[in-house]
Amino acid sequence: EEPIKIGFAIAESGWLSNYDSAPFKAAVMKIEEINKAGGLLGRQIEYSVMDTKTDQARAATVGAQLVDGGVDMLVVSCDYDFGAPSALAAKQAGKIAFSLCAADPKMGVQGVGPLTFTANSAAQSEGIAIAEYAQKKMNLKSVYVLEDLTIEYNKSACAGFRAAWVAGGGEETILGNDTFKNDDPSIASQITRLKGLAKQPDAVFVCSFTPGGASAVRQLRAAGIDQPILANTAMVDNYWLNAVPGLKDFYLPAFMSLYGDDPRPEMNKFLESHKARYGEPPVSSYSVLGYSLIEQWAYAVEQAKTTESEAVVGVMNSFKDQPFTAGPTSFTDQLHIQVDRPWLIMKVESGSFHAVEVYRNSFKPDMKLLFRVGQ
Amino acid sequence: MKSKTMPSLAAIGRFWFPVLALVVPLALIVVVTGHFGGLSLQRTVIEMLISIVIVVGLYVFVGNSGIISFGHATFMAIAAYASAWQTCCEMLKPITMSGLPHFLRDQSIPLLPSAIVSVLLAGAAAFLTGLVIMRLTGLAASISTLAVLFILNVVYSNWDSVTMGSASIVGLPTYVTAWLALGCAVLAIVIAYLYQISAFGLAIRATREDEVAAAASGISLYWSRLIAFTLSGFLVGLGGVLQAHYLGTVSINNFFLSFTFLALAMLIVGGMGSLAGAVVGVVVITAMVDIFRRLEGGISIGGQQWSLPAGTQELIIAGFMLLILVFRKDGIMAGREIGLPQQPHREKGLING
Amino acid sequence: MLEIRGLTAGYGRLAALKSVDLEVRKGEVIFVVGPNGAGKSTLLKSISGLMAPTGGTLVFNGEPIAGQSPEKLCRKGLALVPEGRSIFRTLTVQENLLLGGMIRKDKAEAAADLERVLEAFPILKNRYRGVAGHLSGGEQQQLAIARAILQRPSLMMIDEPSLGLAPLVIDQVYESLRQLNASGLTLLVVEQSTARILDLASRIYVLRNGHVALEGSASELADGHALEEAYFGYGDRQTAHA
Amino acid sequence: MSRPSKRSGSKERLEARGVAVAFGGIRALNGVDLELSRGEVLGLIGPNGAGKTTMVNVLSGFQRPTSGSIRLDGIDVSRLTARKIAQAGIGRSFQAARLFRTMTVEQNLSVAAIGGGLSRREARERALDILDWMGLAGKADHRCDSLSYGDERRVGIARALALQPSFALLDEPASGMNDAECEALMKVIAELPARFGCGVLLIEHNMKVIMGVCQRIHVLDGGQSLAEGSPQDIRMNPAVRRAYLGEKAADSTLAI
Amino acid sequence: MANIVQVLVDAIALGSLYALVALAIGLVFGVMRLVNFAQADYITIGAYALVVPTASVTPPLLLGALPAALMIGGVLFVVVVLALLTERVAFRPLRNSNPSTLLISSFAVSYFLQNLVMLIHTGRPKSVGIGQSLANAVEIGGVRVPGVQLLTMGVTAGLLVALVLFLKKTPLGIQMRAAAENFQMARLLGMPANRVIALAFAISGLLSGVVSLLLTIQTGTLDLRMGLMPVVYGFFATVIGGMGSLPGAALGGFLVGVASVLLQTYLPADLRPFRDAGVFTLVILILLVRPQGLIVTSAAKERV
Ligand SMILES: Nc1ncnc2c1ncn2[C@@H]1O[C@H](COP(=O)(O)OP(=O)(O)OP(=O)(O)O)[C@@H](O)[C@H]1O
Ligand SMILES: Nc1ncnc2c1ncn2[C@@H]1O[C@H](COP(=O)(O)OP(=O)(O)OP(=O)(O)O)[C@@H](O)[C@H]1O
Ligand SMILES: [Mg+2]
Ligand SMILES: [Mg+2]
Repeated sequence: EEPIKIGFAIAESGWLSNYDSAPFKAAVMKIEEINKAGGLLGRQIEYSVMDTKTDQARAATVGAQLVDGGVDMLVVSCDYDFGAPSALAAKQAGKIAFSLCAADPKMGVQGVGPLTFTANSAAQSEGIAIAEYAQKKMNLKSVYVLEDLTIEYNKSACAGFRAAWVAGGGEETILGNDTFKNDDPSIASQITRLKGLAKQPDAVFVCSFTPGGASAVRQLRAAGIDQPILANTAMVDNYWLNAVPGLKDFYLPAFMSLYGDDPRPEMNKFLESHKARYGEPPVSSYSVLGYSLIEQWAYAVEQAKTTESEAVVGVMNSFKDQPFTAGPTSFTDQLHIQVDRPWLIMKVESGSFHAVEVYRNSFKPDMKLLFRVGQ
Repeated sequence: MKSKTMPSLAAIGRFWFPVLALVVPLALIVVVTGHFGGLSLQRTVIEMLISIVIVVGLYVFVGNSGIISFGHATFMAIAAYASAWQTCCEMLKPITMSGLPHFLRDQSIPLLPSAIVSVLLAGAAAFLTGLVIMRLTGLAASISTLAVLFILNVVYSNWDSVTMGSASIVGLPTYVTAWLALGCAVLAIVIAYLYQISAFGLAIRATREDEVAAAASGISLYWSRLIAFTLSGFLVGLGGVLQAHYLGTVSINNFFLSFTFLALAMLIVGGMGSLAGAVVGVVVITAMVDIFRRLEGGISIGGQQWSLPAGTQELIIAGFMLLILVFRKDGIMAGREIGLPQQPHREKGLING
Repeated sequence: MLEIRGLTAGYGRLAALKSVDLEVRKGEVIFVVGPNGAGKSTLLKSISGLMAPTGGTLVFNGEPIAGQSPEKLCRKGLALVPEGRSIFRTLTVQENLLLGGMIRKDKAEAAADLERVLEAFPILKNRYRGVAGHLSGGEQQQLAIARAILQRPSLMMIDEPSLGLAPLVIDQVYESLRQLNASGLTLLVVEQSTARILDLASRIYVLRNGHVALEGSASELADGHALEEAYFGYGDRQTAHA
Repeated sequence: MSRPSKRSGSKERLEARGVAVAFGGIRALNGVDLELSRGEVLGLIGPNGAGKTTMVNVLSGFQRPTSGSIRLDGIDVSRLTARKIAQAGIGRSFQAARLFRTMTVEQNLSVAAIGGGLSRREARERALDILDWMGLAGKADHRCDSLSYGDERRVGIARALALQPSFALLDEPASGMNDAECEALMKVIAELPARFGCGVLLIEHNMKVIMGVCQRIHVLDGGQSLAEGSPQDIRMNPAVRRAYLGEKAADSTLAI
Repeated sequence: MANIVQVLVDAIALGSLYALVALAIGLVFGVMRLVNFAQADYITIGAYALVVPTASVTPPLLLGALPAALMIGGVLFVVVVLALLTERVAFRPLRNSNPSTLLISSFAVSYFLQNLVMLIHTGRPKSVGIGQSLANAVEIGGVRVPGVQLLTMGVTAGLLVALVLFLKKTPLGIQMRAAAENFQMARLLGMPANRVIALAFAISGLLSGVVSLLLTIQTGTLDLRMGLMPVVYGFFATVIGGMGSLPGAALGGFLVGVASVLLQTYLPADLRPFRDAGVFTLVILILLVRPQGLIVTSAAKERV
């Protein structure tokens, strides 16, 4: 029988390749597991990969080529900007496009179209989760928000954070907002403003990503700002911790722990399989999203008993806290991204991230917040 | 006996030859790849033709004035966004671009008028920018265009309610075919050619060679540059619209430094002193990139799968550009147009001069 | 001291020198004249190392020098004042002159030379700390010659020393050249006009179309039409136009 | 033949009144008066650094005078930009030719003709006209970077004429030319007033050329006027002989 | 009050960093009419030399593991060698080309180096914990000054004075300016002109190496594009300061740095995202008022 075909239009070179490669490897691992277990609908899964070179025009071309080659589903880049052109090509051919880890709700019904999904949660949900956690579990009363304007992801995370924080503690407990750019060599003036506040905040929320985020944390600590620092998921994993030797009191929401202390057994199982398959743990905790992506699609195909897009999308849209490795997963015909999947809160101590506990946000972002209307 | 119209036909031929020498091969490429090429090759050809529109547009100013402009991506972005506002995603627009005026937010505008309006907008933006910065000369002018590029980038990246910030606007109608792209490339080439042989073109080329002597010849640096800047603003605006409706997405990050550098590199590798150089530069670089990308993707030689490591294509292209610059300082075409063989008196010049 | 045999040189496909033979003996003043485009400047450029000759031999003080770099040749005692005032326009007059004596070891002598040169070209003294690029055309030419004198070469080559100079200054420059020659300097000078050169020249070469059309001592060429004939070469020009 | 200019009426007189130019402490010009009428060739000579080129720069708008004024038919033009002055009818050549190197000879001239107000087609006609007259017709389509030095200088002059100037200011046009070429150049300059109806200001260090074509000669020294008069007067003027000519040159030109 | 002083200190510190980059750019521009965008990659590669070249995201330290003096020497050495190498391979053959060709060739070099680093190190940002003690702030009279910033100010001032003196007063400096202006003539005067110009590149490499270290100490991170923005700002700085004038370049650097900090500090919150637009508008305004830049050397004014 004909094999099922999955195409990967992802970056194998260029800066985005670092974000695509880990979830891609995990996705391959899942495909192999399925094949070993007898395949999907009794058919083996074949996959092919083409390099978008971190270039939008290339992404569109590669997407079109893969679709042209007859894939049943197209996996696209981790990033909305670079995944969307490929996803558009899939849309035109009536195929499902599934992004490895775009955190933008526009990678879905309202943006690319009803056949497009992403395996990640919305960036807003990260901000919401850590804001709620800080207020409810860490008992922090006031906060200062430092927003990196370089990419939309951070703006969304910050928007989520603010909305949840205000809902839980009131407008006035956000003692101030400031902005910076990821490639600013110095945030001295932002620090001066923070230090000049009449009342120092209980915590600082930094929505950013590396390297600028790491640099900001280093400069905050160097300036003697010792309050807890809250951050969004992009700052997860140990690789940047050298930048701030002795960092502690740093918290963020994560997908999973790569360090064996995840309270959820399915995560540790994933970790072990990855080590077995590749001889090393994943380089990034985003990895699990790729694994889960295949898992979700395959499950839907199994339910629909066909790879035909309409049917599969129908099944996926009916997911309601469907348990997958990455966590309970829900889609609707309006929303193809997670907004309240539980997060693993992690903190940094003695040079490494450590799992604290799993936390699920109760504040759910509405459409306005997800698309940041009138922010 | 030749008929009376023959000489004038020959004259017309001679007049248009530099254009035909560029356009005919391009048309051939489109026909051949349309019939025999794969999807990837066909798309590469479209991308090449769009690049020709852009680089020829850039050439109209940079080549003729000798002033490097880093700012032209600005006018592409203005046109591309304008087109997106008019034609894109009726469902998403009211949500994510809530700051748009009503007549844009709640409806779409037909493709042709929207394209024309967008191109006009780019030209107008170039005119207004030029009004201010064409007072400057040389490096100061270049650097100001770079400043303009940054300013637009900052504004569009943060004007969230209208541009969706730095996120891509996705879902523009993708109507750009090879033939449409070819048509636009031909249009750009013809406009650039007519401009460069016009009195305006001559005047601005004089300022490129020697500003002092041009002033002594009664030429206005400011106006001749402003005209070129505006015209090239229109042309790159056209390129921006094409690009937007080829990709179906618009993103401000695509109109920034790396794009600017690539476009300039194409122009200079081909030779910024001539229209032929602009076109040849695009064709050569596009071809090189495509070839090495294929090698990277892997080819089989005698049943043996063989490929370059990912990322080497960029290294090779950079090295190739350097080689061309080192061995042909003025670019591949070295400032010359493709013309019919000149009258024989060139020989005499050598003996005598 | 300088022997040139069958020298050829060119620009791309254009042969500017087609087998030139020329000899300069120690203490001589050799003039090279010829119409525009004859190859005079090319000859000097080839000797000084600015251009690599395509053929022939160049022997300076018994040593073959073809293809050596200009900086090496300079250190061997060759100096060139190129066509069109190659002064450093953004440097001051003082710095320009200083660079002339740059590689000299005899610093005291060099200082004395500087004094003398400033005496001979008083205009340079007036503008000593001014930017050289602001000098008038003739002043720049004087600066270029003065700088070459400060190099203390053993063979000095000058391309059109009188270019842009006032008549009186031409006299002065020629007087300086005469004195330098008297003090042992050998000179190879390219000139456009034959009017002034006869009384200073030891020998004269007429270059035309890249080859030596005539060679002779000043006295041999002082009268008669040979010089004029070889120089203007009207016939040649006309065939070139045909 | 020179066709009527598109400019409204040609100018009759160009005057400098009390022109002074100082560069920091250096007084390049110091109260110089100069008059040039259409139809005459005026020589401007003087030692190196006397201020001749500076004077041309002032007249052509490249140098603002520190004091004094430039009048064109009585109207003060000393505040105008170089381009406006060019369009008002003052053309100039440069001590270094400053051609538009990658353009053809014809295009070089056409640029100036366009600057003078002609259309592209008219400009080309005018350019070819002038080239023809100067014996450069065969070079019309040569790129300027392939010209010999002498031709470069001639094209420089031709370009100044293509502007259709009422006054042409020529800075050392004969430098670097040999005797035969100087003769040819003299013919060209001598014919300019009759042919183009312009006045010519000629700077030269070649006395043969100056004495041969000028009706009047103005001598500058150290930024000040030293003398003015007919070639004969100037040649015999002891001050001029002392400051500029030297006995040798003065006498050798006697022979002409 | 302390706040205003603090803001000024922040401003000057950032200004010094840009000034330092501008010095390197201005020097090479003065010598070759080359606006060297590859300077960005000199800075980047200097910083990456601190760690072992591998694809690992947490590479062990290489030069960063050495004692301070050796580490500094090592980084400077690497960048100087790199600068010399690019000069030899890419820029020397292009000498006397027009500035736009040179500019593009520097893009090509930059593109090459950036992709080379990406191939070796991957594009993922890395981190190094060197100089943590320097990064910490010291309080001086209520004003907080991180050690690196103090260092940056000192180093910039020192290097500026040293460079200006070198170019104006020493024979080698005069030779460098001469070779910069007229290469052939310089050789005719016996100058080893190639070596003299290479020296200018070496100095620019040295300055870039210093920037690598200061930046790394300040941010603790390594990234492919870490040199880009400083060089872009440096480029702006050189032009508004007056091309060809080193004090001008430094002044320009200070201005853009100071403007950036002041705008960040005093703009209302909803305009703050547009901070950089303000800085670049300022650049254009300065140029409109002074097209030649703030400091125009008399040598730069060309006479007709
Ligand atoms: N850089 C160059 N590129 C191409 N051709 C050149 C170059 N320089 C000179 N030529 C050509 O080489 C020939 C000899 O030129 P050269 O400059 O040696 O003549 P010359 O005798 O010095 O003339 P002049 O009296 O005008 O200075 C001429 O035909 C000239 O056009
Ligand atoms: N921009 C300037 N800055 C300083 N000094 C200047 C400037 N321009 C001219 N000079 C000085 O003014 C004086 C007059 O210069 P000018 O060029 O007018 O002389 P000239 O009469 O043309 O001489 P030549 O016959 O040598 O060409 C010279 O001494 C020159 O050094
Ligand atoms: Mg010569
Ligand atoms: Mg002069």
